[in-house]
Amino acid sequence: MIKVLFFGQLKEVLACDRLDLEVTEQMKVSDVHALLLTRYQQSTSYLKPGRILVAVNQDLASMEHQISDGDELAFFPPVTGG
Amino acid sequence: MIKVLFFGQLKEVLACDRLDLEVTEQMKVSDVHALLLTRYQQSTSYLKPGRILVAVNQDLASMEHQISDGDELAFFPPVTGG
Amino acid sequence: MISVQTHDFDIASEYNALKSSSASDGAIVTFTGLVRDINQGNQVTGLTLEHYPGMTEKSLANIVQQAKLRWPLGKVHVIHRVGRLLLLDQIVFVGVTSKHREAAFEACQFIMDYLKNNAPFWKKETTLDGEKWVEFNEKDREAASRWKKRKYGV
Amino acid sequence: MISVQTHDFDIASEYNALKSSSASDGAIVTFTGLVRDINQGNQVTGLTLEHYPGMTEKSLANIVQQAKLRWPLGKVHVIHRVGRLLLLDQIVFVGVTSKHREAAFEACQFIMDYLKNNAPFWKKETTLDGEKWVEFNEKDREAASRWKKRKYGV
Repeated sequence: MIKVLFFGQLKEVLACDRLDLEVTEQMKVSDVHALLLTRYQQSTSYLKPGRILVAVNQDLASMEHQISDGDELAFFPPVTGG
Repeated sequence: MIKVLFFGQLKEVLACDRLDLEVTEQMKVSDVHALLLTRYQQSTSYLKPGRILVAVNQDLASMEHQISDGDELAFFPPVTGG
Repeated sequence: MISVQTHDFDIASEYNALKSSSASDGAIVTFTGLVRDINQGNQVTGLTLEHYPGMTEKSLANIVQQAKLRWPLGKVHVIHRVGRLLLLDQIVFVGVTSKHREAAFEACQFIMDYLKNNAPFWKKETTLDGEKWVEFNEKDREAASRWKKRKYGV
Repeated sequence: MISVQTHDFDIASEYNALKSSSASDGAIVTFTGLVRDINQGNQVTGLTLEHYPGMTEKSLANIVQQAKLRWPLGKVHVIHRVGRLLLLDQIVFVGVTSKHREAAFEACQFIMDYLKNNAPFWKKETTLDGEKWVEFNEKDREAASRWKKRKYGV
């Protein structure tokens, strides 16, 4: 089981701030991303790779990042603090 | 008549903060500088062109600057504020 | 010292805390960011700042660490507010001390540039036309990327 | 606002005066210089700052004017103390506001770099070996000269 968090506009658009997902062996961030595209078919434009960043266990990660059971993933738009 | 002011270490070395000098027509800053070298023979090392700056009427000026009656000249070491 | 907080901060207290560091630090540079009335062409009356608890603090600590490796710094304070803010409210404070002014200026600017690009905060502005998520500003990416080319001492 | 004064200044008051400018200025950068314990290898216990009344103020006004021509600035405050100062006393304050942080950072640093090179102040340090006039630092000339090459936006 992994935890998937959403922030910013993405959280609002998906109307979800947290999702628990079962993961299989050898899953990558891109596989989770593909699952999200299926689950949120109305919001795929907000899930385009150029429009989102992903963090694994609170560090920015690439789509190729290998995930493990218990990981905390987060998807969010480019940051706008400061 | 012109007013000549000294600041910083130069004022201390020359033991003078202000000097009034008669000026003739066509005098330049360099002529005043030459007068100072004659007057303060013991302190010429502190009057070397690379060691002093000069201001005419409170603006930095070159040795070639033409001076006029009533001008305020100032000689001082490179600045060290801030 | 890094803090992500909803409550306001007091510049005088922050400044005094920075100042009371070692007597070797002759330079203190501070940056404060306020809610502006116009942003990306919109008339702004306030904003709501969201963050990612845990990752935000980690990201800020990492940025400060990078700055400390790059410049000889004394103290570094970073405060970023989250939640609901109004026009002219203080959003962010970065204060840096160093022996020399150049290091303090550069490190303070570096921290702000990296914060803008990497720290997980999201702003939703309240404008006269309703609420609107702020878009990432490409200029901020450029501001951060130039630090890759520059070295201490310019 | 430019002030050459013997008395101390209060950062909170300065900051509040800068902050109360137009709501369009989202960035405030301040620099404060303090008397350091070690300078040019000497153990410093205090210093005496001399200036050239009239020319000093004129020079500072000119530097601020150059900064305002170069960057889009809101308020600019420069305070420089003269007279007798002790260890960790505040010497100089430069505060700048602007719409954007880059202009505020660059203008504040520019003002300090030009002040160090051009404003008629002279420091005499009190060290453990007696009094000693501070020598002009070549690094300050380099710091100022790089602004000739750079333009706003880097």
